[in-house]
Amino acid sequence: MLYQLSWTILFAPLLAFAVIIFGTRVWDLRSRPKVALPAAEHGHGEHHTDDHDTHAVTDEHGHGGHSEQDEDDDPHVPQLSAGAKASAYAALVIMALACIYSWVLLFSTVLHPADLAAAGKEVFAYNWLSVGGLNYIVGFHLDRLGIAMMVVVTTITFLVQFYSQGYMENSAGYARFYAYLSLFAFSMLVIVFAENFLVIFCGWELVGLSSYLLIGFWINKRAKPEEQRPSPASANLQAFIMNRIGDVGFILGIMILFVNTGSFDFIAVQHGVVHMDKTLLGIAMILVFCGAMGKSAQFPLHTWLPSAMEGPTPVSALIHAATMVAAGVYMIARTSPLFATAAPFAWEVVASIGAFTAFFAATIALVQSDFKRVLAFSTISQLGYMFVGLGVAGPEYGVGPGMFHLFTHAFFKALLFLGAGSVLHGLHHAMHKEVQDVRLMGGLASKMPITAATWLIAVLAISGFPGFSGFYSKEEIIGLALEQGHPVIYALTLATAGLTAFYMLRAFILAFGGKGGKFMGLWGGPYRGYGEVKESPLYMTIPLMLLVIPSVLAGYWTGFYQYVNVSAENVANLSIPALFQATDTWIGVIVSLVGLGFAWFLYGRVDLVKINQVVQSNAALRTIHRILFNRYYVDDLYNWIVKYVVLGLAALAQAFDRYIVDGIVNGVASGVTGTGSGIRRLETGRVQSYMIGFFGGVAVLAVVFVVLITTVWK
Amino acid sequence: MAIFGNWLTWIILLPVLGAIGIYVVPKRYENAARWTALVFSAATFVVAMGVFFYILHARGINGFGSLNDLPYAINLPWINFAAGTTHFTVHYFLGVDGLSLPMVILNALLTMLSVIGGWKKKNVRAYMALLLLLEAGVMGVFMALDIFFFFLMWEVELAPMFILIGVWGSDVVKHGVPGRVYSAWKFLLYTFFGSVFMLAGFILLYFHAGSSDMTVLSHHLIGGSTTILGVSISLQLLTFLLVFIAFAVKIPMFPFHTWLPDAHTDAPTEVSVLLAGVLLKMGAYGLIRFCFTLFPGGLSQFAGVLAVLAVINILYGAAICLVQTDMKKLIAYSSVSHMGIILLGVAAAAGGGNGFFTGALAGGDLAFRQAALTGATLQMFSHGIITGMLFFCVGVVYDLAHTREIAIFGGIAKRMPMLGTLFTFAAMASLGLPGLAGFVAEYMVFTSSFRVWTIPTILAVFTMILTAAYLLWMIKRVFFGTFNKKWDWLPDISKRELIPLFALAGLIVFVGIYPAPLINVISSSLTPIIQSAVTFIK
Amino acid sequence: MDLATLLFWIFAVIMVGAALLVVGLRDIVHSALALVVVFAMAAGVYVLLDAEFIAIVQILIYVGAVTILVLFALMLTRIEGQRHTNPTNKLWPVAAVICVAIGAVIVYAFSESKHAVSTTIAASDVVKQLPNNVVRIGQLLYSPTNYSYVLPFEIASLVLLVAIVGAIVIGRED
Amino acid sequence: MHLTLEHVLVLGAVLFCIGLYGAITKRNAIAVLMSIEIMLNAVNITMVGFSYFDTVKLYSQHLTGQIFAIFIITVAAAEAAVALAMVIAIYRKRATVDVGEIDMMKW
Repeated sequence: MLYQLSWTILFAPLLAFAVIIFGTRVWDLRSRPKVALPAAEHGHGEHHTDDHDTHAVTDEHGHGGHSEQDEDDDPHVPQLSAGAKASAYAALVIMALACIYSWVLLFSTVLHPADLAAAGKEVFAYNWLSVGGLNYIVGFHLDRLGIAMMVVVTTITFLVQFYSQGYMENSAGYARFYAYLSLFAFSMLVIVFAENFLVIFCGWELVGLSSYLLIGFWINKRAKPEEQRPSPASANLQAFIMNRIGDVGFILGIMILFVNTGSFDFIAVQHGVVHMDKTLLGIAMILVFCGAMGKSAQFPLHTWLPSAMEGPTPVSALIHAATMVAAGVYMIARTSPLFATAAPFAWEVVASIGAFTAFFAATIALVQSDFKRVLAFSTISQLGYMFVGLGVAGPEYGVGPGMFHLFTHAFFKALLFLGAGSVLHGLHHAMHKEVQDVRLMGGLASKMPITAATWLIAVLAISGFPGFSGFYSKEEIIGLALEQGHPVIYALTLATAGLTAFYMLRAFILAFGGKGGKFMGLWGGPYRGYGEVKESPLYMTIPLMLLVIPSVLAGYWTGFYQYVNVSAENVANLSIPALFQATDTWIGVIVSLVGLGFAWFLYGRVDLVKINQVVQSNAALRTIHRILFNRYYVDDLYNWIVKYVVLGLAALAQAFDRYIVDGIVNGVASGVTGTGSGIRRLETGRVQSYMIGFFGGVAVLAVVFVVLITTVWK
Repeated sequence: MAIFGNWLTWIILLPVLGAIGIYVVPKRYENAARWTALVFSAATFVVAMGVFFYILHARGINGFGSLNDLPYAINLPWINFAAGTTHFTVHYFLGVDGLSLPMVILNALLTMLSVIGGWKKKNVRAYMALLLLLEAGVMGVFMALDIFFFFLMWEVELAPMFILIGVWGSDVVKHGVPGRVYSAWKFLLYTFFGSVFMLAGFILLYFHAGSSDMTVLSHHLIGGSTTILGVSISLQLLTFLLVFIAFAVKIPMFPFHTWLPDAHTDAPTEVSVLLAGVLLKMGAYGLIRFCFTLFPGGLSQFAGVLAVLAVINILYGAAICLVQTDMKKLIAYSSVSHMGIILLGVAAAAGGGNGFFTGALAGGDLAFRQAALTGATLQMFSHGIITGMLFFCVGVVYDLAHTREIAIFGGIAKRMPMLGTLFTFAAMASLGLPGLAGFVAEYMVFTSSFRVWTIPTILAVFTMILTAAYLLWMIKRVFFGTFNKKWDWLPDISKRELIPLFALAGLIVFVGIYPAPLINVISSSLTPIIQSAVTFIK
Repeated sequence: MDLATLLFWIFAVIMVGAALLVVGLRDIVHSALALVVVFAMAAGVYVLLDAEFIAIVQILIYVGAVTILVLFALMLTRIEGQRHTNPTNKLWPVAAVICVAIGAVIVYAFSESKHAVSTTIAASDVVKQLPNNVVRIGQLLYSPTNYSYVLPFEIASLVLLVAIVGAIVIGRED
Repeated sequence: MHLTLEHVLVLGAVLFCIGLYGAITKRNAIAVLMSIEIMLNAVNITMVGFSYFDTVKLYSQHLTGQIFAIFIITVAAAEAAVALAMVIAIYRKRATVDVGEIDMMKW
């Protein structure tokens, strides 16, 4: 019963979405004063999706110092209406209940593993449609993998929603924001609960939608070319289309599986593929992996994630760090039996792309000056780790290592993003403009101690500092890569570990510390911006503090491996003692420590300006810096391709259509009219020329007739 | 009179009566004309729904029958004369089944919504009357089951459409004449061009099969071959090609598609809605109803080419959308792209396939063919409602701003949040977002045609990217991004205009989330068709 | 060669010559006078062919009325200072070819082809049943009961009436 | 050598061709009319010839050819009257009787 009713978790956020969109949001909008313009009439009844509201109808001028542009960028209301607040509460209460329920499920399955069969349990299903012998079923099921993911999703969603009360204060789209967040939670849970490829694909697209809506939350915000920041409206477009590119691969993979097995159901497909050609299955799985590459921003489909940082920061924390981007990993874990059946190159592709992306993104993160973008690349890099974990684990370790890193990463990365949000929020209040450049920060630790402390813990966790959660999950993956005989991948992941430690501490020191701060520049120091920065309100710091707990402790739950179906004897190899005994673990730790130490040494002791001068004066460093800073010019390449190749082809097709296809049509038409007006000239109006025609015709016919009579018809 | 005792007659007759009724009310009562139109179109809708529920009640959701087992029909002799030994008979034969009834309901619904949408048109009496006449003609097309009666209705529909585009269309000069005139003529002549071939095909069919009655024809498929100019061609293929040209023009299939963007850009909003919503479906409907049922052999021979043309339609249409500067033209080309999916579904259902996947499965190939054809039929319905909604949205923008040029807008969601929402919703539905109607059909067609036509389907799937790109890019440039101060005065959508949008949005969501009822209705009628077709091909 | 044939040849040669003059002369009045000769010769041929009534009518209508009408028209449409009142246009070579072709084909049609009407019955073989056929023509035209052409005749008279009225209307000075 | 049908027919054909030539080539409208009269006469001669040489003697009682000729003469008279009236009317309007300049039938 406990498990059977778990579909309520799935539909709870949908309920919240509906309540907000049809209820409290309408209330919110109706209670707003109507000024100047004939305000937007929001009809009653059903609008079935998102709702881009009118922000600026209500007044902005209460906020002194807000320019017109600011109003467009982030429209505010003087104070939140009751309807807006009710929206937040509705979302929060529902999400809290869902969160508690999912924790209950987690504990009960941990304590009584026998209650829920390993294969899981169908909790809700209906026949979407069936034609001939083919059934397209919308089915949701619950298993331990799902529960683990569900806990992550509901917990972080709840914390983010709680946090947003502070971050989104006075935002004109407050209610809309909560509606989107709820919609996202629902979509994400669809993926989690999915029982077959059809449903997971639906969830896949729906999270794409929520991501699209949330990235573009500030609908009129401008692009900032000087900071290489696109407008949200471009960023969400890019995100959606990049994901779609991956989805094409995904759906092609699904189609190969479907036509060979006649089903979408994971279990049925699993049984069906046994007879399938292994190479074809491998290709199918790589295509499925394409979907994961899009969603999890793996090279070469990674460029959307840094752009997606244009969304509100809580959104970045929830969607573009902790949950949605990890959906790719979850999906690969979900389909891992199919990968295991396929030819081995399928796993190798996954691991290689993961490893390459991890390293690739880490190098870019080294030099980024945008606070959130550093985190974005670190997310890409960590997701690469997860794929490595899945790819190298092999059948004996299964999805455990990859999923475990997903689990721990979700908490500390959410913490990092929420902390970053706290910083940005503080700076926005201090400088009355949006600041994300670390060069305008510095020494914030003394001004925002809670944020700084929690952030530091998260940095240590992501760097793999022994004792923090990231250490356990990440070193396990690095170790496995070596153990399973992938030296190149091992080398890449190991190097990445060092880079990660370096750039994360660099970001920390640039924001919170600096030359002259305590502990050799780690804590406090000169502030390079202006205005009075204050610690964020409790709404925002409480989630930070709460997230510290799993960021540290999550790593100690090594029962996770067994929980997500790794056989018992192999779990022994993955236990904490085994980890501490392995040599490669300590190699990894040393690399991380070197990275941390180097960053501390460099940025804690040397002025930022000076570092910059050194880099700029050295030709080699300068070139490397420029390449890295421009993210290997991949974005420019894509822009170029879109602008000249895609649009060029489109323009070519258009020209073909207009001048050839339509040209033929119009040509035929003007040919007919032209012939007509040409023939018209034969009409001289003179009787005698007609007579010539007539009698000439008669003569010709007569002659022909005579010839025929004398020859043919004789 | 038996003819008036059948509701199907009234489905055609009510709009005609409405059109007459509009002229009966004195000219100065414009509102009365509007209400008359609304009442009669609503009555038509009610009757259509009544027929639906009658069949549902009598025979259940899976009992929507087929040609041999029509759930509701009327068949009366109409024209009957003998010239020498040749008998020429035409029947007044109307009937609905699971294939045509959704189209009938769609037509009734969209006409009703168009009447609401066109409430403020100038010269409103004539406009409403013509809309109703158009409805009557299209109804006839969807219900006629006698090939000559069908042909008659096919032509009847042209006249009101021609006038609607030609009189209320846009005045932008094209090729030296006002666009509305150019487009109306292009539409008319292009359709006539196709009709000529269709008539030839029907006559050929009639003299080979000896009947114009669909139920008889579907039992006695023509066979054999004939020689034209020394080339021997199977009769099935010949008649198929002749009849298909008319449908290809209407669908519209590359390279016969260029009338569509012109007609759409120059037609008034409601006419665009009906054009995309139901008139294009006439072609697709005819393809399944006539070509698939009567010439499975010909269609099967042609299926490979059809699959290729479908892919061209899908990708080429989508690519052109990327560089459109006019919102309506963009949506028009997106129709070309989406109608390609129907062609792909039909090609998959009839084709021999390229035989990459031959493994025996539960249901086998037949199930995939059936899914493809059902998906194609569903696409007719869902494309109708989605594109209808998109056109309504563009119409609202156009009525306020008097332009559809994408480039001169920017960020207007700030002033038109409700419209922005609904437009985004419609775009999402159009690009195949799960949970909305567009996805169901697309997913069905792609997943099942993959088994039959693998390579074309792989190519066609890339439309997912292009569709998302052009629609969302358009939305972005119009509604999001930097706000263009020029549009500060724009009011949001009015309540009246919301009615059609909400109605369609509700339908889109319902079909997207729970398509099973509609699918059951459709597939109960398609199953016999495809079974007999497959038997014939083998 | 009997007398009838001789006369026929005389008539025919004069007639063809006159006709050539009609189309060939430069002065239109001379042409009109040549036309009189053509009409007169035609009347002679009719007599030879036992069509006395036609011959009389020919004289009366053509030589008497039409020619006068033509001459009046010429007089009314005289253009001063024009030497060639009956000019020929540039089409004449084409016209000549066409005329020769048509003529040749006609001649060929009734002389050579087996599809042609073939008769070699001489005039002397014709059995005359009536001294002349005026009575018979009268019967054919007027007899209301018998096999006759009374209806076409009435229509023809109507045509004449209309023509007269039409000519007056058209030719009237406004 | 007796008078045969061929004689008459050849005469008719030659006259007809001469008339036709005149009708096509003459620029004076009245000359064209005169040529047409020649053509009509040619036809009349042919008709009367047929009537005379009718092989089935019974039908010679009917004199169909001659009746034809009478009707042709009637219509020709009417035609001449109307045509000449038209020529005069045109002359009055345009001061010309040149057929080449009369092109009112043009588009």
